[in-house]
Amino acid sequence: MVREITCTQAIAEGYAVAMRKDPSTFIVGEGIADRGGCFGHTTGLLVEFGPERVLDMPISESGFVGMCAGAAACGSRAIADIMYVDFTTLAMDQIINQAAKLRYMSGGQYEMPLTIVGVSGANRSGGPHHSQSLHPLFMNIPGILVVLPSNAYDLKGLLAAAILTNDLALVLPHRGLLNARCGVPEKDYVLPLGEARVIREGKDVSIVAAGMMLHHAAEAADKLSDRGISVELIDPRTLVPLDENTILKSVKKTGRLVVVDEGYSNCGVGAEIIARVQEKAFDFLDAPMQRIHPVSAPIPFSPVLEHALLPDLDKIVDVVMKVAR
Amino acid sequence: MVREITCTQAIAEGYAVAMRKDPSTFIVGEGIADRGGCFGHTTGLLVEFGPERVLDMPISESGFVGMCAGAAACGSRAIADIMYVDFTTLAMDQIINQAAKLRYMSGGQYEMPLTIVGVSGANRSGGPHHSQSLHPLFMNIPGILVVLPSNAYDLKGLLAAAILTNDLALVLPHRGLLNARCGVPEKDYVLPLGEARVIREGKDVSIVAAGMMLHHAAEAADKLSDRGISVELIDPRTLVPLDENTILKSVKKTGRLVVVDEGYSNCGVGAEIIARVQEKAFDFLDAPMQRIHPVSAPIPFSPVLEHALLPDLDKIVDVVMKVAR
Amino acid sequence: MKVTDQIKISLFRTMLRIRQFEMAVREHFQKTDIPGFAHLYVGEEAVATGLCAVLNPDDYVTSTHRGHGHCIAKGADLNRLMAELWGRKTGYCKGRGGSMHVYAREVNLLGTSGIVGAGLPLSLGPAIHAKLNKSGQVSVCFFGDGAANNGTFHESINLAAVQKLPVVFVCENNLYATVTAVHESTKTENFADRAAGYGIPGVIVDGNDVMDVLEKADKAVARARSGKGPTLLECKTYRHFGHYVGEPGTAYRPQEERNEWAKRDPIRMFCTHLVENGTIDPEGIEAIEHEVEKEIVEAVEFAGNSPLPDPQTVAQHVWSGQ
Amino acid sequence: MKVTDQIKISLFRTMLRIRQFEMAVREHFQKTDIPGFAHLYVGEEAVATGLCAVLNPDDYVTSTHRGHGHCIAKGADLNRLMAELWGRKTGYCKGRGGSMHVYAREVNLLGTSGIVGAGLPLSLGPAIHAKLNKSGQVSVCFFGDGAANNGTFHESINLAAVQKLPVVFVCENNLYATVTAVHESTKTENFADRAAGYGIPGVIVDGNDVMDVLEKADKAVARARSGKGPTLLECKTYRHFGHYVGEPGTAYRPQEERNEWAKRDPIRMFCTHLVENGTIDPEGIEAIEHEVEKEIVEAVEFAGNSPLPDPQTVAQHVWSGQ
Ligand SMILES: Cc1ncc(C[n+]2csc(CCOP(=O)(O)OP(=O)(O)O)c2C)c(N)n1
Ligand SMILES: Cc1ncc(C[n+]2csc(CCOP(=O)(O)OP(=O)(O)O)c2C)c(N)n1
Ligand SMILES: [Mg+2]
Ligand SMILES: [Mg+2]
Repeated sequence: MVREITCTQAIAEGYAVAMRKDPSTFIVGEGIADRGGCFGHTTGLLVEFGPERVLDMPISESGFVGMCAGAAACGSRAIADIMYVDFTTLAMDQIINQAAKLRYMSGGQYEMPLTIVGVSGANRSGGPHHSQSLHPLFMNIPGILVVLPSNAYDLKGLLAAAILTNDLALVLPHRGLLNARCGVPEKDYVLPLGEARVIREGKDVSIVAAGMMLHHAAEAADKLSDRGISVELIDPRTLVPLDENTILKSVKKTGRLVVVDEGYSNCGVGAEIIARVQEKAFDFLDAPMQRIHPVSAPIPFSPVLEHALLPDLDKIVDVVMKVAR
Repeated sequence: MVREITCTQAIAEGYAVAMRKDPSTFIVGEGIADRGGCFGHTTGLLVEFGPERVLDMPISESGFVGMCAGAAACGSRAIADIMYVDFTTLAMDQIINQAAKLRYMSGGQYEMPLTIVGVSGANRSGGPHHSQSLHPLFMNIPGILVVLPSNAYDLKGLLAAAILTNDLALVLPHRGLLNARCGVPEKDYVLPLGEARVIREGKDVSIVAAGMMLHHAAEAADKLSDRGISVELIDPRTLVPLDENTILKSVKKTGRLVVVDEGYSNCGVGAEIIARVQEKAFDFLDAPMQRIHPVSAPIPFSPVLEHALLPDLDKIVDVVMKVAR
Repeated sequence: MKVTDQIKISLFRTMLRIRQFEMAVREHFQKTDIPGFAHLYVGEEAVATGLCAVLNPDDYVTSTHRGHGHCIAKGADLNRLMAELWGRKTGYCKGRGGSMHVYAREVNLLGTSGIVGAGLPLSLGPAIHAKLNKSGQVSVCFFGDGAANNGTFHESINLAAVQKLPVVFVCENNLYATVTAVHESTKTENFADRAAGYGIPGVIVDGNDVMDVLEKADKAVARARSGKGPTLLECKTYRHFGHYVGEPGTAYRPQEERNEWAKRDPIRMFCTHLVENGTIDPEGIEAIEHEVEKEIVEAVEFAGNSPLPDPQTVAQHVWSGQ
Repeated sequence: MKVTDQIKISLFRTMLRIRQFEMAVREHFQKTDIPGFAHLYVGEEAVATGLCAVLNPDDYVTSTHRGHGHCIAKGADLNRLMAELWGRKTGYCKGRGGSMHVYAREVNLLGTSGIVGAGLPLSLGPAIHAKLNKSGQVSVCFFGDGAANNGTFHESINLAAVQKLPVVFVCENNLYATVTAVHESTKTENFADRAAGYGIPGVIVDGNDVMDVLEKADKAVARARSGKGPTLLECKTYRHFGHYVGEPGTAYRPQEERNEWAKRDPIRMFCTHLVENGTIDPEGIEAIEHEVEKEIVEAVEFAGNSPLPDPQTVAQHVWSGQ
């Protein structure tokens, strides 16, 4: 039987996989060394890899992300653990204008094996500054891999993969899934980036959902099945690169698509996937595609408001019912 | 006959309209006082409004944008002239996490009459750090008005309007249009935000394009008309709020849509407009909608590469021909 | 500012109010009445209290993630503050903000903040607003030792200095940023030393001595108000509990250090001072304790009995005029 | 480092190379052979030259928007550099970068930058890379007085100090950031004074005296190399021309000031010094001038005759393995 671990542990293991595989890999962040990270997600790294490769940082997001970008260009493999993705705003210039463009600007002279890891998503009243899903911003910028894992198994393998590529990558574990367990091999492994997984097969409606939203969609699929609607559920796992083929194949079968994503709607993931599908599978569509995103507002603190803002089981069921009709 | 002025002059006039109308308005930026701004776009403001309301800043984008946000909350009307939109990355936390959310986080206690103005777009080898069109990033965040004017007349009136609203606004004059002239009344005026303009009526294909792209699209429309394709061309003028009705009305007539935008494609303006149209005008569509964006790469320096990257007349003609078929 | 006995007693009352408020927050956070995060100000009460004592009601304050003390010292209503922490409709922000995003316009509090260091640029806003309006208002910006290593510190202080903005920058150096000791995140001895790099005064303050805070704050505020520009105050202090409720705060802080600072509890020290100097007698102290206790009980009741926000309103206040 | 006559002559040659390169850039920018922007280093040659003279070939440099001088002093190939400015395929970055985004891996130049201040965080990268590899390499970070007011300055220097990274921070204080005089953007007298706030040495350097630069750079580099951490050097200097080619640079800079600095031209001063000390005779100087001139003519020819990049390759180098 496979051992079960949490996403928190899977982060630590994913880091370790990459750091073992490539000794040039180092990790920096706030409180990640002897304290094991504010979620406990770097526990054990200091002991295994030593203080030279596991470094605590001052609250200087721009400084340490830039440092990592520079080191990555020089040939180190760098991990910037930025705690919450909300804090990437403070390092945005180093991410967007430097790290994401450096290989290109240099005409291919430098590589950029830098991975930024930030916990993402709303969960239990983190409030406006500790709950965001900012991946659409990074998806818009060429040169950034975006990984949104939905479970500990994928998280470990995709995180390791992201670190071991020579591209700038953003890996976004969901805060609400940190304690979620699943079977994860103890051994080191790496998963391919850019491969979606069909979570359940169906014939009436395709749903695409990553991260936490996948779990709501899976529940919705159960409920919809009771109502006689057969859902095909796809976890894209990485948003850049996006496994367009798996999505297209599914929509060509079902003729209907709903995208659920925790990022905002305007210029978001739903828009992107819908635009691609209508372009490439226009004649297969039987109904307007729908997207489900949070209400277009900052993420409020109060639990009732937070709940009202986010996509959930009921909203997904409602929309899919409408689409399936 | 109406006087003609450049977009550069229109910026200065738009600023002045608002500063006259509301004496609580002030403007800050680098070299914008006695030097009149690096494009000459603040010429005359210091003389008319004095050194208390027209202030030069150190190269501290986060500092002065945050200052403006704070002042706006207190009831001043603030303008942060950030020179190039590429530099907003350095103030991203103050824009996204503070200014855009402050009214909401405070439960409506504070207003946010802050306008950020940054020249946007590629033109004559500005290179990777002085050529970007970052509006899709800001469009994704709730609480930010996004204005992308295509001519001096609109620029003056929309800039004044943006400043005079109580919402955070981003106004993005295109660098390639700074010297473009058109008829602009000398008198103070304000245009409504959120109203698209139908530039030319047509019946075969709708094109939506803002800013510089509108001009390429207009040329394309001429050429297409020679080839017997009648284009309806729409300038949205503001991307947030988006005048969806004008676009829908047009597509319901033509059955075909092409969106041209200088921001990147992935999670971009094309995706957003296409997603909305397929949702609300599904049955009117005769062909897959298309979007035309720059090649997904940083904006290169060399003129030949820059040209290869950007949408232009020929690419638009090609795509529209395909769509119209 | 002449510090009368009455003022001293009111300082004591404010510190106690903060302390008891925080103890109630701790209790109700542990009971899960309060969602999200709660960063307590216990041990640091003298800083906010001494500082805000020299302010006018219309002066501005920007605060941090550890902000309840600043809110209370600035005069925020305990009921509405507590209700905000509970995520209730009656809270200052109608439950949208919570502990880390409290705004209270009625007392010119421009916000606690979930982003460390973000209050520094914001604090310049009230200052330039006051300068434009020649209102004589001052802006006080609280931030931690951790925030002092963020770029916002540098840009904001330099900008305030060059524009001679009426700001007082108050670094609350409690020796740790989460689990990271000050000497692990900077090689400077005192943050006050950085003031010279901006051409402004930097002053070291005993952050556990409310009278020292008040005295030095008074000078800094006067300087700001008279148009001479900002001052950087560094208040050395210590938090009694962990970084947030739920984090014990023991693993990375030596027992001895914690004991030393416990002995220097700002409230106990000031209480002793007041009694020894005959400013107030023990019965007077007890009376205040009871009064404050009542206020806190009332605040908890108010919060607990307040309605939740209407979920239908979730999109309200994104845009103006909503 | 013992400065032999040979070294002195090579310093002179490098400064002259930069000067003549820049004059050629100016000419060909005005002729529109060079697109985009061009920020000239004329007048500041002693800084890059003195600094890079004490570096090993494998030490790293990060530069600014005014970066041609740093590239040349670090040993970049004039042909490939010029070709990059012309946007040609043979340029260091195959024409993708241009003047403000030159990268030259073969001489460990980690880039000029279109974003002011962005090189500061980046410069920590080579330093930590060198530390991890115990390679003894040093990272030198050039930036302007304007950049020194950006948050990146603060975060980077503090971080380098606390991690004892082998970095030398070189503030090129040419008294202006575009049109803004130093005293309009900060109240500090000297940027070197800010070093104390990070617990590192801060040194004022005569940026127009290549020997002063070399001497102080030598100490700072040795300190970094030996693991003692960073130093902040402030080099006082002046640009002869406007902020960029096309901006006259006269309206905001008093004539008298410009005259004073013209008298202190770093190349002329050093030339006089060399000749007066008998290190070289006027004929020797002339010979070098001719040699350099030839190099520059060759670089211009190389650039002008180089092919343009293939537009088909525009998407190449966004992702690894392309
Ligand atoms: C920009 C940013 N980085 C990191 C965090 C996570 N964080 C929250 S509080 C804190 C420590 C702050 O330390 P300090 O400024 O000294 O304040 P204190 O908690 O000691 O009062 C950190 C790192 C954050 N909220 N924002
Ligand atoms: C972040 C950012 N803000 C503003 C600019 C516009 N800009 C380009 S150069 C410059 C002045 C830089 O001054 P300084 O650092 O002193 O360098 P110098 O030009 O004097 O060498 C400015 C403001 C920019 N490129 N990047
Ligand atoms: Mg602290
Ligand atoms: Mg300068």
